Amino acid sequence: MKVKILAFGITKDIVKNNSIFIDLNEGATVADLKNKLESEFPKFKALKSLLIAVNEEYGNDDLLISSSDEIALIPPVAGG
Amino acid sequence: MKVKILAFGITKDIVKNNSIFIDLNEGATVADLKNKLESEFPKFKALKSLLIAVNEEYGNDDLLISSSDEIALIPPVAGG
Amino acid sequence: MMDGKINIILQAEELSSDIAFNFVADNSAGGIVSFVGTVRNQTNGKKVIRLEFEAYEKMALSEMRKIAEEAIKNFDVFKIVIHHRTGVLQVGEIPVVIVVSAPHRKAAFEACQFAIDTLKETVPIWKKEIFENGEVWVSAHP
Amino acid sequence: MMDGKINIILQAEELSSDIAFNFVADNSAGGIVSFVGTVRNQTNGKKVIRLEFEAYEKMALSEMRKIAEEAIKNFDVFKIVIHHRTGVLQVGEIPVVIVVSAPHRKAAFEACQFAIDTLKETVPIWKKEIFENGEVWVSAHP
Repeated sequence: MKVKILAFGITKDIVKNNSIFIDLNEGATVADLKNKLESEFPKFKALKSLLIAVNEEYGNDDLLISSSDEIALIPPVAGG
Repeated sequence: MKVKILAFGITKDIVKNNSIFIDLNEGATVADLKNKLESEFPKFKALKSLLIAVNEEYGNDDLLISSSDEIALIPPVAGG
Repeated sequence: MMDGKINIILQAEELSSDIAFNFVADNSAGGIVSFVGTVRNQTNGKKVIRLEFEAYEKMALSEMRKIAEEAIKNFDVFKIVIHHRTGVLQVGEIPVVIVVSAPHRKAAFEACQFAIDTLKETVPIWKKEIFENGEVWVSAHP
Repeated sequence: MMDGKINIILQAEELSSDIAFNFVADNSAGGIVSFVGTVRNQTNGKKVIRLEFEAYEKMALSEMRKIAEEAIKNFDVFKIVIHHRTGVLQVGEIPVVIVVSAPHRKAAFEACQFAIDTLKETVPIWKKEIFENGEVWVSAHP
């Protein structure tokens, strides 16, 4: 399945866009997505952290992803 | 010697004035003054605390008092 | 319910601390504690020209609301305001305002500190520092 | 010296938190923490009509200044404001405003809490609560 991924902060610079599409197997988890992203964009490995938001909530590694989810890359936050 | 004592807060109500004069022996200390005050105004004994300021600083019990000092009664403070 | 006790704003326009203080005012409150962030003119000795804040807006608002609800649940607090700016900020401008009212001051201090500490950990807002020669996403790298 | 870093006011007129915040503003400050006291409408369930604050003015000012100096000495703080009112205050009015700016927020929180805690212990200011039928000097008796 093809899933759309929103990019913010430094991840926007790394993927050179506000969003990208990634191909995932049915039944893929957040961990699978992270592995795929890190192999396509090795610069992600240099970040202090990279979390995945699924439908505007932080997603655990074992959370299942569906193609209708809103998925976003959350590099280290720095509000305030 | 006769010393003038400024009264604030509840001590003003107890001595029924903004200030009073107290007779003390030469060489009297803050502790002596407190004893004298408590015998003249027994209501002082019911306060949570009673400190004496000498020249706008809190005075220890053994501080000597002179008739030219500015002396004030400091019942429990409650600013803020 | 917690409506009326919580006020969350994320906006590109200047923040007003008057609006924030007015929201928490309450005749049964004994103390109000606020934290106001300001853009510093330097980081590690390097002169800062301006900051740029980017937010994942819907999620940032929901994480800010979670913090406010948790503050009310965990501390003895009346009302809490969390306001954050987005976009370009100059030195001295205000990216964040948090104001908490409570019957007693200790709870207000604790809740306010909890709110700003948690905001910096969980709310999806990113900050880019622009220096004279270069720029950096704050905290991105170890 | 500490002049220019400290602003102490004791006055019968209304306090302005704008003046307080403007004093501590500093382009090298990263955070500003404030405590604003407000007159509560009740004490232990009894309706409060108004408060009356009395101060031993010269000594109160010098004790307030000591607190500010100690805050600057003990915490990593840029500037500190301690403003207190005297006279008659109605419910909702502001008896005290403390504002602290610091490079880092932890120091600002610590210094602000230290200042209000110490003010309530050492500054010769007294508060009379006026109820519907009676009045009491706060904290006078055990």
